[in-house]
Parts: sequence; C-alpha cells; structure tokens
Amino acid sequence: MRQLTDTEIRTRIAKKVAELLPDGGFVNLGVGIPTQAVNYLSPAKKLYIQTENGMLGVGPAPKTEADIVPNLINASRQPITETPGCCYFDSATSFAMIRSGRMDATVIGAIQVSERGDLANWALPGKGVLGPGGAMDLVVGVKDVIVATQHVANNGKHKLVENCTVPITGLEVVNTLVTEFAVFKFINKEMILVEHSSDVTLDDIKAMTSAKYTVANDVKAWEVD
Amino acid sequence: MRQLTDTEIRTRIAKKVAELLPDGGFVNLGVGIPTQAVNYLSPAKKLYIQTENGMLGVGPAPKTEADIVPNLINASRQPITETPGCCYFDSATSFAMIRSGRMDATVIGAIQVSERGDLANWALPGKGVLGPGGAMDLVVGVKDVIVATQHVANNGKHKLVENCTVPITGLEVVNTLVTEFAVFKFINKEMILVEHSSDVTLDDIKAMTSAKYTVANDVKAWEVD
Amino acid sequence: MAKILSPEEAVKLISSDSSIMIGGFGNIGNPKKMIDLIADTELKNLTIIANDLGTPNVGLGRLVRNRQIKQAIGSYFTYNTEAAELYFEGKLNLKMMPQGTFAESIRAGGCGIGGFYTRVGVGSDVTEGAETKEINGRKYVFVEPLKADFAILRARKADRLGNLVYERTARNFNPIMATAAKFTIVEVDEIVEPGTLSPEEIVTPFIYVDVIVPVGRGE
Amino acid sequence: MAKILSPEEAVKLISSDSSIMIGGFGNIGNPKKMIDLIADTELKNLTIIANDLGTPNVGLGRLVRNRQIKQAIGSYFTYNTEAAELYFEGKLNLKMMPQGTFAESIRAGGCGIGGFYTRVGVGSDVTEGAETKEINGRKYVFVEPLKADFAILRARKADRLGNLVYERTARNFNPIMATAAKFTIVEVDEIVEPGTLSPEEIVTPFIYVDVIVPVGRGE
Repeated sequence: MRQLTDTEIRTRIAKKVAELLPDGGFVNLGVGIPTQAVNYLSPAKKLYIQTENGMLGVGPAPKTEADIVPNLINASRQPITETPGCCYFDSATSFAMIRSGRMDATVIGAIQVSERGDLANWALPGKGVLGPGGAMDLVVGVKDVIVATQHVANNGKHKLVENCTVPITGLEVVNTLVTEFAVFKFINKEMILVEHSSDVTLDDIKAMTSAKYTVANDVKAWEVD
Repeated sequence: MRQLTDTEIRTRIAKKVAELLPDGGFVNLGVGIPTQAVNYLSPAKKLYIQTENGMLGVGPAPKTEADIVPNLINASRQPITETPGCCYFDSATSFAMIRSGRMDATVIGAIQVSERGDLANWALPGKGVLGPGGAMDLVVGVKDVIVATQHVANNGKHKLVENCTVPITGLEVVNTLVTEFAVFKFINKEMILVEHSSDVTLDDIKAMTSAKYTVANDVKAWEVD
Repeated sequence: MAKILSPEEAVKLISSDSSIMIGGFGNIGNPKKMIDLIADTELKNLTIIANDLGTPNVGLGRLVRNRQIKQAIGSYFTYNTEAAELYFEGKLNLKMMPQGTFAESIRAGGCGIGGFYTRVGVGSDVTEGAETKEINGRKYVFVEPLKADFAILRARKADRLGNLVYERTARNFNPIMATAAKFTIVEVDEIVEPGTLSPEEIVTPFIYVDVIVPVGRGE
Repeated sequence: MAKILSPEEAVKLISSDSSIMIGGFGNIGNPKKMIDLIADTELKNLTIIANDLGTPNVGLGRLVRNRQIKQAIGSYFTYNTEAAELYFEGKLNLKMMPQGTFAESIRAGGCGIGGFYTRVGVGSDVTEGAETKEINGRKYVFVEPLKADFAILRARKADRLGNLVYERTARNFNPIMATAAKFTIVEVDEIVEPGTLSPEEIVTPFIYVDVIVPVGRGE
C-alpha cells in the first residue's frame, strides 16, 4: 500500500463520489472534493445542483471574466452560471427545500465520523470556525448524506472513530462514507464496508479505522492505479 | 328613535366604517357591510385592500362582463380587478402577511361580541356553517379589528353581550365595534362607548346592550338623518 | 424531471385509502379535469385535504355526492350544503381549521418542520384538545404539520422539467401543497421549454413536481 | 406606501442599542451603501442579525472593526477573522445558528408564529439548552422567532409603492428580513412606476417596506 499524494487522494474520492451520485438527482455539493466530483461525472449522467443561498439548476463556473454573471454565486462564494430551467428563491425557501425530503444527495467533508453515523465537520475547538452554515440542515434534510473524506488525518489520527470528540454536526445522519480506500454504508445505525480500493486489504482498512463496522458479504474491490 | 330599514342600517354602518378606515391603510374586508364600506370612502382616502386568497391591491368589481379578469376573485368568491402595483402570493404567504402585524384593519361581521372583546362570528350551532375560513386568523393578526354589526338581532336578542354563547372566533380580539347607533372601543379589556348616533340617547344604547361598558368622557354624537 | 402524462394515465396512479391534497380556492385554481376523472373511478376512502369542497356535485362536490371521501381537512366547507347535511348526519368526517393555520401546517409538512405555535383559534372549538404553550405571556396552540400521499394541483404553465407558474388568485394553495405530498401531479394549461420561464418568476421549482398533465387553457 | 429617502437621510433613522437585520450572503445582496454610512456614524451597541459579518473591515466587517456591535446573530462568521479573534478574546458576543434554522426563525418572526420545532442541530452545541420535544419518535428542538427593530436590505428594483424584486442569488435573506422588522429600509438599484413590475413576479409586497433608498446599480 503505497503513500498517495494529496491530489491522488482527492481525485480518487471525487471519482467514487461521481459514480455514486444518482442520475437525474437533486444534489447539494459542499466546498472542495464535492465540487470536484462534478468533473468526473459520466457524460450520460445529469445532475440538478442546488445551492443553499437560493438557486436550483446551478451551472458550471464561468470560463472567462466575460462569462461572469452579476449577483450569482454559490454557497462557497464562487461565481457560477445558469442552466435552462434554473430558478431563484429566498433562504427560507431554500432550506425548506433542503428539509423537504425531496433532495437526493448532499456531499460534504468530515473532521470525524462515528460508527453510528454521527458527523463532525464544522468546528475544531479554537480553530476559528464560527458557525455551522448550512451543513447541519443538509445532513438532516437530504436523503443520501455522502461524506467525502480522507481516511486518516495527515497527522495520522483516525477520522473514522467510535465516538466523535469534536463538535457534532448531526447525530446518526451519515448514509454513505467515501474515502480514498473505502465506501461504507450506514444502515439501521450499523456501519458496513461495501467497497474498498484494490490497493488495500480488509486488514489494512481495519488498521486505519477505529470505528466498529461489519464487512458486507458482497464487499467489492474497485480497481485503482 | 324610529325603526330603521335594513338598508338604512347597513348604509349607516358602512358610512361610519368608511370614516374609521385609515388613509393609506392596508385592509382586509369581509363579506357584506365591510365590502360596502368602500363605496362611502372620502375621495381623498386611499386604501390598499388585501384578500386572503392571495392578493394585495384589490381593485373594484368589474363593471361589465368584458372587464372580468380570468382567475381573479376575492375571498368572497366575487370577481375583482387589478390596481397598479398589485401582486399575488400563495395562501401561506397571504396569512403570513395577515399575522405579520403590518395590516392596519380588518372589517368583519359578528353574531355576538362580549364586553371583553371576544368575537363570535363564524358558526351558529346547527346552522351549517362548516369552518371558520380566514376569520380567526384575521382577528388575531390585524392591528384594528373593526366589527360591523347591527346593534340588536332581528329577533330582538342582544348581540353585545356579557359572554358569548355561540362558538368563539377569538378571545379579546375586537378593537372597534360599529353598529347603526354606536361606536365602541376596547382598550385594556374594557369596552368604551366613544360615539353614538344623534337619534339615540345614552339610555337607549344601555337598553339594547347587555355588555357592560363605560361611556367616554368626550363621547360624541354623530348627526344622522 | 417531471413525467408528462394524459389525465387518464395520471388518475391510474392514485389509490383508494390514500390522502390527497387538492389545490384551489372557491373553484379557482382547482385541478378540475383530474377531480372529474377521480369522480368517475371506484376510488374510495379518500382523505381530501383542500380549502373547501366545491359546491354540491361540482368539483370536489362530486366526490362528496359519490361518498368517496372518508375525511376532509380544510377551512371552509359551507358552500357545499350536501357536505353539511352528511356531516350533521354523522356520515362525513370533517376537520375544520382556521385558513391560515391550515396553510401554514401544509407549508410545515412540506419543509420538515415538526410543528409550530400560533395564537390563532385559541379558545375556540377548532383548537379544542390542542397542546398549548405560554409564550411571552400569551397563550399559543401547537399545530402539527400536514402531509399527504398525493397532491393534485393546477398551474398556468409548466416547463418540461416541471417548473411551475400560476395565474393571479389561482395560485392559492397550489405552491404549498406541491411541497407537502409524496407524489405531486399538476394539471397545466400549457407546457413550455426549459429556459422559457424567467428564473426569477418560477413559483414552484421542478424538484416538487412528479407528473405534469396538459389539459388546455380553461379546461 | 414607502418613503423615498437619500442614504444620508435614511441612516439618521437608526438609533444606538437597536437590533438590525442586514440582508446578504457573502457580500452579495448586501445594502453596501447603508452599511458604510452606519460605519461612519457613532451608532453603537447594535445587535446585528445577518448570515455573516463580511470580511475584515469590509461590509459588516467595518462595524466589527469599529466595535459598534454588541451581539451578532447569524450562521457563518468564519470569513471575518477579526470577528473570530474578538470572539475568542471574549470581546464580541456571537450567536451561531444552523443557516436554515436561522432563516426559518426570521420567517417565523415575520409571520406571527410563536416558534417551531426542527430536527436540525439536535445533539450539537448550537442547540444546547434548547427545549426539546419528541415527535413521532424523533427528537426535535424548539426555535424561537427572530425579530428586529430595523431591517436594512438590498433589492434590484422597487416601484414607488415599495414593491420589490431581487436579482439572482442576491435575493437570499432579504425577502424574509423585510417581514420581520418593525421598520424596513431598502437600498435599490432603481425605482420604477407602480404597474411596471409584473404582479406575478413581485417578491416582497410593499406592505413590508417603509423606506426606499435609491443608490444606483452596482453601488
């Protein structure tokens, strides 16, 4: 099991997330890897992207300065564009949509995920993150909460843990967890390993995961470079 | 004190209500006398009329068949017209406006009004009125709840009573009560006679009112035919 | 993305014993064609969530006449005198709510709110038995969210994705009901291409719309 | 009907110790001119209700730098590192809410709702101390309505009555804040005649608007 570069890790996760996003689905994408996932979508797959600051039908980032549209940003404060059939709404209506149960997937990062699917992703004590933004709403409202995260922190600390030790975003909210080595599903409060990358063994995964999980009978290995 | 015809009663009440409605005010008008009040507005007075089925800026009824506008009715199911600057909204938004505290006045009828300002106007037991419509919302949300009603029922029963004996629309909600003979204000749960028509004495009013009230020091008589 | 179906195909999706929200206020903004088709079926035991029940044997009044309704939840049924008779004979279950509370509970059902407090109706028969709470010295009643298996609505135009715009006071309960049902069917005058409706004027985003039923203007 | 005032006249209406809702999300849809004018005054002890606090010394960040803010209530202040420093030094009171709960509580404040229950934030620090309720076997937290003395907002156009339309994602918190304040001041690009805006596309009805401040597009 060779050491992956930061870019390799991010690309691998983004590709796997792209594969998991449902065709025709309504999705909300967090900052970072989630946004990157869009670049790896199969051309046959169509997503309808919502941004919580008030738009459904988000288009790609403008290619040139001239393509920049006034008063149009996503929740990460990046300029975006329109798609045909897009529409705008106020923030209460936007989160009404997020909590409606109609949104198919949200992809967000994690500081820690517990074995019951608790998520901590908004604050590291003393690190100056002031406020949860829309994350707490998204993890409660959306059907498939897909967490996209590096398996182990850069300092070697486990991120997939028995209990979260940093401030919680939501309890028992994660449905799918994607790392550069593994995909877990949370079903009835149980954490289940459903896929792993071809460059690691089940024992390798066990060694980097403090959370208790079971291995699916039909666990699959996905081919990686 | 001569017997008034039904038309005289309604006209008198409508004129007095028209006088009480505030210039530039946002008002919601119930069926019957309230709608009639608009006909007696001083030309200098401008009202912005809301209808709870989803419009602000209601215009007068269409004058001819040709003036009828598709899909445009008020809450009494009568055809209406648009005014410049009018707008439409859904029912939740309409009642959000009604409960917002921004609406100046609503004018509605009454079966009974109690001396504390309780209003009963939606159901007579066994009479087939099925549901309160928007009345309960209006009496809670709007600044000046103006009740427009005949002083005594046609069968001689008092309508201005100590306690309502028919189903309640709202408790302590009436601000102003207008009959063909009197105007009462409800201030700090106290019922106060502030005006009476010139054809009745204070004793006449007392005789047709079961509710306990006080007479304002500066009570006025208004000239009637 | 919404499916486009004929009214006859769409009505086959509805099942007996289900709860159905129906848009409209006083025969404006009602899905008239779909209501008539339901009246022509054997569907029964329906819970109808609608502001009113039309007039005798017209609109939802047809479902009353046919005795297809187990319970109706709404705000003002007075215009349907037949419904009144059945109610007083104990043959029709009606739940009456203040109109704004009714609208707000549908909105709550559509936006994942667990319930809310309102001062409307405090002390009246229609809030009897409701949990109460004192907030800043005033009494409020608790209202639960309203949801349904189906919403059957009427709009002016849909684009092919399912985005909706309405016309004047025909908007009424339609946009909130679109959000509060598991499955939303919308009768429309007209279907247009995505991008034709201004992104600023779309009232119901297509995420809420499952089936569009074109029926033609005024039908 | 709204009054039309210059920004300089409008800022004189604001008083120290008041609570002010400010529209905008990430420097889009903010009333930039009015914020700058407030920063130029001696106004202090303000409670600012806004999604974020801009960036250091920009937008609401100027009010942070000037120490004009007693408390800020919002959802994501991270972009203002100066606010973070003051907060950790105990010199700035910040109340952080989940963004959807923040938006919904403003809406509740504007529509006479006494509070509502949500599952969002259950078990997290931001709902610590909140009253909880079990609804259908799941835990919810109670959220109070948010109101303010003033709302200072930004819109694309107003008609002379005060009806408003917004532009794209500059809509954000502006329409709900318009409903939740005792007094609403709106900076606009442009003022048009009543009847010019389509009655179907008006987002904020003029009943909510007290003062319009024309400042010109992009200013």
